[in-house]
Amino acid sequence: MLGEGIIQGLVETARNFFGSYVEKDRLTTVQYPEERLPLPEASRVFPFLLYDGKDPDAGLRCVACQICEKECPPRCIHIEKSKDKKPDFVGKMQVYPAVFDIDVSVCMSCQICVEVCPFDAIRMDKVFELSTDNRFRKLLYTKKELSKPNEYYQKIHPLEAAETDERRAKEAEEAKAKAAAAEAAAKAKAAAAAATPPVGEASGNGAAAPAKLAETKGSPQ
Amino acid sequence: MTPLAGCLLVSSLLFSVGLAGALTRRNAILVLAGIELMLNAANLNFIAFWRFGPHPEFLTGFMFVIFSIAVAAAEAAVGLALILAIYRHARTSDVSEITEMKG
Amino acid sequence: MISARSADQVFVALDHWIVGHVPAPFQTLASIVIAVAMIIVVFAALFALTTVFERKGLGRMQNRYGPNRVGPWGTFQPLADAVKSLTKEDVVPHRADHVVHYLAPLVLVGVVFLSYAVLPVGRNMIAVDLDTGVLYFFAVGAATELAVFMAGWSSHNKYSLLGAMRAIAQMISYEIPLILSSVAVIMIAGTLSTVKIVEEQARYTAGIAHWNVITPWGLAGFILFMIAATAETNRSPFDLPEGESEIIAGYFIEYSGFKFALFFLAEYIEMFAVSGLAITLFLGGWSSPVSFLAWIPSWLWFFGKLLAMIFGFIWVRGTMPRLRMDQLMNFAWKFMLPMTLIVILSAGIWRFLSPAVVGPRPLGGVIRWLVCALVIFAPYILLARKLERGHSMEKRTYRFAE
Amino acid sequence: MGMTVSFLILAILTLAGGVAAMTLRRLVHCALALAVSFAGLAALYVNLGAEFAGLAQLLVYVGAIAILIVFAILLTHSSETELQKVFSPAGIAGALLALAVFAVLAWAVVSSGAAHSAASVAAPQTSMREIGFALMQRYVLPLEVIALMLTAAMIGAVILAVRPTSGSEPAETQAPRNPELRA
Repeated sequence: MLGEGIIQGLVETARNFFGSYVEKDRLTTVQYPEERLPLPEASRVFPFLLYDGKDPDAGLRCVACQICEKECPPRCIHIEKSKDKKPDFVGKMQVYPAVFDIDVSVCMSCQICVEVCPFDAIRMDKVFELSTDNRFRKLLYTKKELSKPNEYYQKIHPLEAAETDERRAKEAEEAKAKAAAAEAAAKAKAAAAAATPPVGEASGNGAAAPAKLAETKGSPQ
Repeated sequence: MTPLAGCLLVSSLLFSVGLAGALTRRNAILVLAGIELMLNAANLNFIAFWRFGPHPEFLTGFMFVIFSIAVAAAEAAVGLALILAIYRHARTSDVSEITEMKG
Repeated sequence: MISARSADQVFVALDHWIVGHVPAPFQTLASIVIAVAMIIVVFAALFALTTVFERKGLGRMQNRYGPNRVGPWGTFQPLADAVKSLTKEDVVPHRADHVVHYLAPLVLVGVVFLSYAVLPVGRNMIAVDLDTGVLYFFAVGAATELAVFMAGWSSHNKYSLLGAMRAIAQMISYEIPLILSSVAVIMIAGTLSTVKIVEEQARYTAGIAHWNVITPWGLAGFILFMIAATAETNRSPFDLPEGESEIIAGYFIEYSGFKFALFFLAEYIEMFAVSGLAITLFLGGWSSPVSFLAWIPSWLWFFGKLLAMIFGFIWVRGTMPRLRMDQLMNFAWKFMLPMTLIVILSAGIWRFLSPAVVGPRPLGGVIRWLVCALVIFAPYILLARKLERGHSMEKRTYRFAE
Repeated sequence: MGMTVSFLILAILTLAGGVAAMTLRRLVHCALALAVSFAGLAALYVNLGAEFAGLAQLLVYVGAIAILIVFAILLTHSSETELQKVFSPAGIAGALLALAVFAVLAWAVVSSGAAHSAASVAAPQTSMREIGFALMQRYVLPLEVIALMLTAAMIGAVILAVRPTSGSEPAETQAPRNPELRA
């Protein structure tokens, strides 16, 4: 009959209206600044720089290789290399960024910098409340603001961080082993150099080169 | 001047304004508006005569105005419908351009 | 009952007291000024309250909270809105007709406030007791259409002109059922005076008031009146003059800041006015429904009923989608108009089926009620079947809804 | 004695509206001024004690006729065309003629005794009840005739104004004259 559907609709809205005062389920809104939904593990916004240990300057993983600066599609990263060097996590001497700026108003959170970084130095953050009243100063993030400890990374992306840490630990071990081996080799070499005369070395090299050439020719390619 | 004379003067002035408009304006709608103004001036006369006349209790002038308003509504509706029909026909509502029935 | 009586008349007494302190030549002026000021202050405050309650109510109907940030539970939201609309830049289109553009909101608000003059908001609480009260209400309301046209035309924007044309067509179409459904009440009451219509309904038989809404023609007339009133005030589901998705905002697109707020105000004030008239005509005005509750002050009854009506408007807005233009017009001319005429017929039958014709009170009253109800209900069924022919819809299932 | 201030104000408003309606260039302004004039007249009726007539005037003229005129202006696209100059020779001739008519009317009003003899009558007390009885008893025949005429006028207006649907006969006859109309 005419008007029946209208009454059904009115009943439904009335149920919603009065139900909203008794049933919590009828109000699905999350009151954002006070209540927050937990962010999913995979959520990622804006990059940050990782450092190991306590000191952001000493432990910074970035070696100012500038790959991310070149790869960044909107060109929001600005890096200036340092003049001096400091040891990295394996003890190798590396340059470090004297200036590392990211303009977060330009950054589009594409994550390419993270993918190209060979040093696990830059990672995606989970912050998104970056709005500010000063668009010139406060949206340009400097090295100081960008540097965050590895513990923070472990907190926001635990699975990824564990994987990275494991790999890095292995690398460090390998590097150490290599260093030890190199040291041992160097020592052995030094001992050998002390034993054999230098002429024999030169002739040995000359004999090895033709043999290597023949090897490549013989391969099935 | 008595109130009746005042009313009549206002009404005659309004009538003249309506007449001038109906005679001089070339848009058919405004001609109709002028005629409406003249009709209204007449209505004001009726009200004035009813109000200041000898027998207001008979409501004669009053009733005349009521009926006149009804007639004016009908007149406006038909008149504007005519103007619309003519406009659709001749693509103009200028009375001096609608000359097809001129002898 | 002395205290109840004085509580009822407290504002009247206050008015008399203030006017008594004014020098004699200015007493009429003072009483006018007080009445006008009271109407403007009270109903503008009600407007402020309604805006926040409407948004909260709609929110609750749509499973969300609504505004709850400004003040406790968001109740200071109107203040924030007022500050916002007052401090906004007043943009006027370059090619707009500036004078008309400026005048339109003023005319609209002025005209809408004028109609409150004949609404009795309580016993002895009316600005002007006109002998032709109901006619005055409709006559003054007729000028709103012109104001809407002024706004739409002067903006020099095709959407605002379209919106204005829609609004005028809608208002004219629904004015007819609006007036015709109140004709039934006027016929039975035998007067156009709003005060007398209320007094007529404030009589009690066996403790129950003679409200028009408890008669079959009154109930049908009330429903038809409210439908027409919803359309007349351009409220959802008849809000297509301002359909956001089709013509952006209708006739007030080109208004901003304070002028836009005036349009908003006028819309709500008009809604209150029409609700007030519906209360006066059908819901017994300031009278209580049962005689043992008559000690509650009359103005509280009126405003309580007004709030209930406002809730009804919000409820309907939260429920129904917008109509299409052809549906709107068909509904007005093919359903509302015949039904209002039938309501008038039924009211006439009610008038002549007096106890002398149908017999003494209890049984005679029931017979009278049933006969009049049948006169309305049978045509309604026929009309409904005719309108629904060819429009029967199967029950729809939505693939992605569950 | 004489005219009250409110009467004067309303008369000036009405006349100003009328003059503006007849002289303004843009047609929509004319229609709005006309509405002002009508409203002023309604107020004049109320001022003269004819409350019901005044409200009926407001309802019919401002609420219906002014709107009709506005619609007609928009539907005939007259609001966009610039009109003739007001002070054209024909305009001056018409104005002079109207002035002459006014002179005659004013002379008749001022010189007639009737306008002065009926000095001040107390405002007649007309209640809506009396008006209703008069309409239903003494004037019932005119009322019925008016009802019939309004119905006839409504049907006539609809028939005149309705756009002929393509395919029906009027459209066929009109088609050669203005083909763009059917588009």
